[in-house]
Formats: sequence, C-alpha cells, structure tokens
Amino acid sequence: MSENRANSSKVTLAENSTDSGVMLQQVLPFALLRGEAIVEKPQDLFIPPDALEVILEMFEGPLDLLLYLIRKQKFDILDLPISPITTQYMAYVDLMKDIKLELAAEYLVMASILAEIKSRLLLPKQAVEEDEGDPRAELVRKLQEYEVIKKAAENIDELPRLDRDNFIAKVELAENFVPKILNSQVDLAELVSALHGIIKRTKAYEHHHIQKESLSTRERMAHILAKLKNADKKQPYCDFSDLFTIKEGKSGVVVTFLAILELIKESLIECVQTKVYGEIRVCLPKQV
Amino acid sequence: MNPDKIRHKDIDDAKLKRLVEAALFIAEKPLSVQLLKRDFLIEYRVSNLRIRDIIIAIQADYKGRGVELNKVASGYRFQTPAELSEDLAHLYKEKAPKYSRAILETLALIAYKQPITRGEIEDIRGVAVSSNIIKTLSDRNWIKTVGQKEVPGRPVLYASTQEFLDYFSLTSLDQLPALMSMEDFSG
Amino acid sequence: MNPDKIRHKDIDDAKLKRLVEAALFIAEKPLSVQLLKRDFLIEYRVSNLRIRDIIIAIQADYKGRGVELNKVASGYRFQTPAELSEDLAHLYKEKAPKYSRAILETLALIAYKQPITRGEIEDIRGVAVSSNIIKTLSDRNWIKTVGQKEVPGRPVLYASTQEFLDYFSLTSLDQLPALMSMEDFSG
Repeated sequence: MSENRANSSKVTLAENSTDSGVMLQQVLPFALLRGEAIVEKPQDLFIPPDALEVILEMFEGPLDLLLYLIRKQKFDILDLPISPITTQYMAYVDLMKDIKLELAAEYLVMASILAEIKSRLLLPKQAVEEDEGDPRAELVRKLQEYEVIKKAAENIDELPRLDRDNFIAKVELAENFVPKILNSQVDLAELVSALHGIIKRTKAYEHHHIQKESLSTRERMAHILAKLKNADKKQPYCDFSDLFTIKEGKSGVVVTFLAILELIKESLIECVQTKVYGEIRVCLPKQV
Repeated sequence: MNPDKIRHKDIDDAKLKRLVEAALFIAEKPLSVQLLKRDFLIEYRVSNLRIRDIIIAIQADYKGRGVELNKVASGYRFQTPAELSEDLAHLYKEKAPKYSRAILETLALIAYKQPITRGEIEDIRGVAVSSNIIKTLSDRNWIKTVGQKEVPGRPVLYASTQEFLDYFSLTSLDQLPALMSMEDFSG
Repeated sequence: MNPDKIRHKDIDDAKLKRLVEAALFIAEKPLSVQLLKRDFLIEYRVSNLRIRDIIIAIQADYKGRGVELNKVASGYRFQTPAELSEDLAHLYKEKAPKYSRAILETLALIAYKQPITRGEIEDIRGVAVSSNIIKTLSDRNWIKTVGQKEVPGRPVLYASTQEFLDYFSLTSLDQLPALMSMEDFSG
C-alpha cells in the first residue's frame, strides 16, 4: 500500500479539500470495491470523497482504467469503440479533477491520445492514407501488452509463498554443538615484519646475529634436541654418527656438526665417550 | 589449501543420509549439492551422484509426512506440504506481507521480460515506476541489476534472482505461470 | 470465543500426526501440548492424551535420523542429534581474530632463534610472554617443546614444527626470508 502512495500515478485527495462531495452528472460504471459488489451508481448518488479516492486509487494508471472500462462494457479490445470509451474515460478524468484529486500527468496524456485517435477516425476515409493503418492499433497493442502483465502479476500473487502458504522447517542444533573456528591466516611477510619490529626496538639485538645462514643450523639444533627428547627412556642417548645423514652430503654434515657444537656451547647437550676410539654418544644434560 | 587433501574420510550411506538430512534442516537457506559438499561434507570423499541419490532417498522418506523435501531454485529445503497450508496458515496470516499491484506488476515485468530497464517498465505499465518499488524489490533480493542498456543514458537493466524463485517455491523461470496468449483477448 | 464451539472437527491419527509434526518443525519455539492445541489444533476435537501419543510416535519415527524430537523445559522441539554436532560444525565456520603483534613476534623469535626459552623471548621482546600466546601457537601446532635448557629452573625450549613450515609452504627453515643485514640496525 505504501508503494502505491509513493507512486507518481497515485490519485489522492488534495489536502485541505473543502469539497464535501460531488453530485454526479452522468452514469459512470464503477469498480469492484475491495472485491465487493459493483456499485452501479444512480445519478443522484452522493459518493463520499474517501470512497471515491479508494475507487480511483484502484487504477494503476490510464491503461488500467481503460482496460477496466473495456472489460466492464464487454467491448472487443481488438475492435476498440473509441468514441464511447473516450467519453467514459473523460468522465472519469473530469471526476478526478472535479474532486480536486491530484491527477497524474499520464491520465491527461492518455486523454489527448484518445481525442486524437477519435478525430482521425472521424476524418473522411479517403483522407486517410492507405499505409497509415488503423489509428487505434498502437493503443490496442499497448492495452494488450499491459493486460498480459496485469494478469501475470495476479498470477504471481497467487503463487504459493513462503510464510503464507509454505513454511520452512526449522531445527535447533544440539546442546553440545560448538561452531568450528577457522584459524587466522598469517602471511610470511607479517612474520618477518614482526621480527623487524623487535630488531628495531631492541638495541641489544646486535648480539643475536640472526642471519639466514644460521637458520639451517638452528633448525638442526631443534631436530637434534627433539630426537634426544624422544629417545628411549632406558637409553636416553644417540650415537654421534646417527645424527648425520650421509645423503645430505658435505654441506648437511657441516650443518649438523655446527648444530652439535652450538648445542654443546649452549650446554643443551652433552657428549660422552665411554672408551677410547669408542662411539661418541650424545645425550641431554643429566638432570640435577 | 587443496580440497583433495581434506576430503579423505569414507562415509557410509546411513551416516551420509543422517548428515545430509540434518544439514538441510539447520541450513538458513536452500542447499545445493555443491553447498552440501562444501559446507558439510568437506571431510568426506563423496560424489555428487551419491549425494543426489541420498537426497532422493530422503525425499521418499518424507512422502506424506508433516514436512517434505522440495527443490527450489537455489537448492533443496524442507518445507510444509501445500495440503497442510490451510491448517498451519491461520497462525501466520498476519505475518505474510501483502504486495501492492504496482509492486507485483513491476515484479512480473522484470520476471517475464528480463533484462528490462525502468523506462521499459514505465512504458508498458503506462505510469512512472517509483524508486520505492525498485527499492522494495531490491531489498527483498528479488531483483538485481545485470548491466546497462547501450542506449542514450545507459539505463540499468533489471533481472530476477534465485531468491525470488525460492520465495515462490519455483525451481526456474519457466515454472512461472504462462502469459496470456492472443486468443485470451477476444471478447 | 468459546473454545468448545471452535473445536468441532474430527481429525484422524494420520492427519493429526502430519499436522503436529509440521507444527513442531515450523514453530519458532518449543511447543507444549497446550500450545499445540491452542495454536495449531484449535479447529479440531482432540485430547491431550492423544497429542501425547502422537508425539511419542513421532519421536520413535525419528530415532536414528538426522534430526530428533526432544523434550525441553517449555515443550518439544526438533534438534540435531548430539552425535552429529562435530560434522555439522563445518557450516558455522567462524573466522578467528587476527593474531596480535605479540603472537607474531613470539612466533618469529621461535622460528628464527630456535631452540629458545620463554625467558629468552621475553628478554628480547622486553615484555612478558603470556601463557595464552604459547598456548595459541601450540594449539595451532606451529611450535613444540624440544627439551629443557640446563640453566636454573630448567626452562622449556621451543622450536618450530613441520606444520609451521607446511603452512608457509617452506621445505626448511633456511627458506625463511633473510632478515635485514646487520648494518641496517647497527646504528
């Protein structure tokens, strides 16, 4: 309904209208009022302005009003009798004007179109050129096109709708339901920028010598520690040679060796040799 | 992440059926086979065909029950059958919005004549189309813009959406009621 | 209105079951026998006992399915079974908040300076490292303990994991970007 009001085609009682009503001068066919019976209005019938407004607001525009008049009179839309239709249309328009309804411009445009078609039909036949065709054709086409859509809109209105004809089944989740939390995403650049942040903040950081080359050593250090941690509780050590993987080649051996030296320096591991030329065993420091 | 890496677990038909059934009931919107796979079955190795078979089995299970599994434009959803509408509707009558003829006619034009410009709608209806009508239809997600017409002013072209079809329980535009034919005009 | 006057129509068990089932599925809240009668069965002559029997029959129908009919404080409602919660959780994926600077710095130090103790991280960062940070990174399987440092208190040593490398698509730690050269921060 509110859309109707905003529509420029609306016909509304002018504000501050002092008209208490209107005495109608001629018979006009009246519309279905909210689906109720057709009001065939006697000549002297007094129609309250509110009711008129409701009736006139039922029309979606000049095409709708024309279609109503045609259907009401059981006229053939394909052989449109322009003269009576124009008369009736004008009566409605005059009525709207009479009661100071704010008349959409489209109604007046249609009035002039009808008047023009009527005058062209009144011209002597020979004055109309052959190829000009029926002056009503364009209007008839528009009326048909509009009626198709009017009917389609009515059909759509009757389709089963959600919350009116169909209802969606809703089911609650179990009490133990916990939504899955997606892990936050981290960019490698963020990680590096975080570290740069620390470096900038910490003057003493120069001692820490973080460089690309040392990383493989540090990684190996972590590997060795993890290996020792996971070693059998009864034999909590690793043979020195087991820490090396020959497949890694010379550089791999160097990295492992540097890692072991660094771990010894930081007192993170101990190396023991039980006999001369015996296997060197690497273990975690004895617990104090 | 590689989805093939995730989809590794096997699932038997009984479990798959329970899961699909539950998913369809708790989802906020209709679920397509693709959505079911992506949102509920990501951990499982299961083919589209198998999901479709399971859906057909569930549809059969719910024949003649209080709810049925229907296909609408954007997927499958459980809803009450038409036969029960009358008994269920009276509680909800006030909730269902009514739409003005202006809105319905504009919607009909967009649905049947899409893509269409506002000017073309005004031409056929014979009156101006207020911005409120377009806004109401857009807010409901029933219409969307699908480009601009290459004529002076490059007006926006409107089309209907899947939500529009879902709302009216249709699977596609060709399920819309047929338009009046020329014979309907005589008399 | 006199309810006796309204409740006049007979309803057979099959229809009653469909209607009760549909009502329970579309209701916004759990439905008690009284609410079912008042809101959905007002037109029918039906006893509380009969409604209760129907509910028991529906509960039996849904045993082992994707949803079940449960009694809660204010009435009956359909719910997903507890066993399916984990699988269904996928639909309601929530994005965790972005990691804080503190988390990223701690992770960076563990990656570049492993094996490293919490104390050493605190020394470098100049602020305490909360247990939450360590927990977040451990839960994510990005860090692990690789032993204890032989200093007083024997603090745990942290290192990065294979998952950490996998996440960042690295094959080994030396693929981590090189830090700025020493000159850059010698001033």
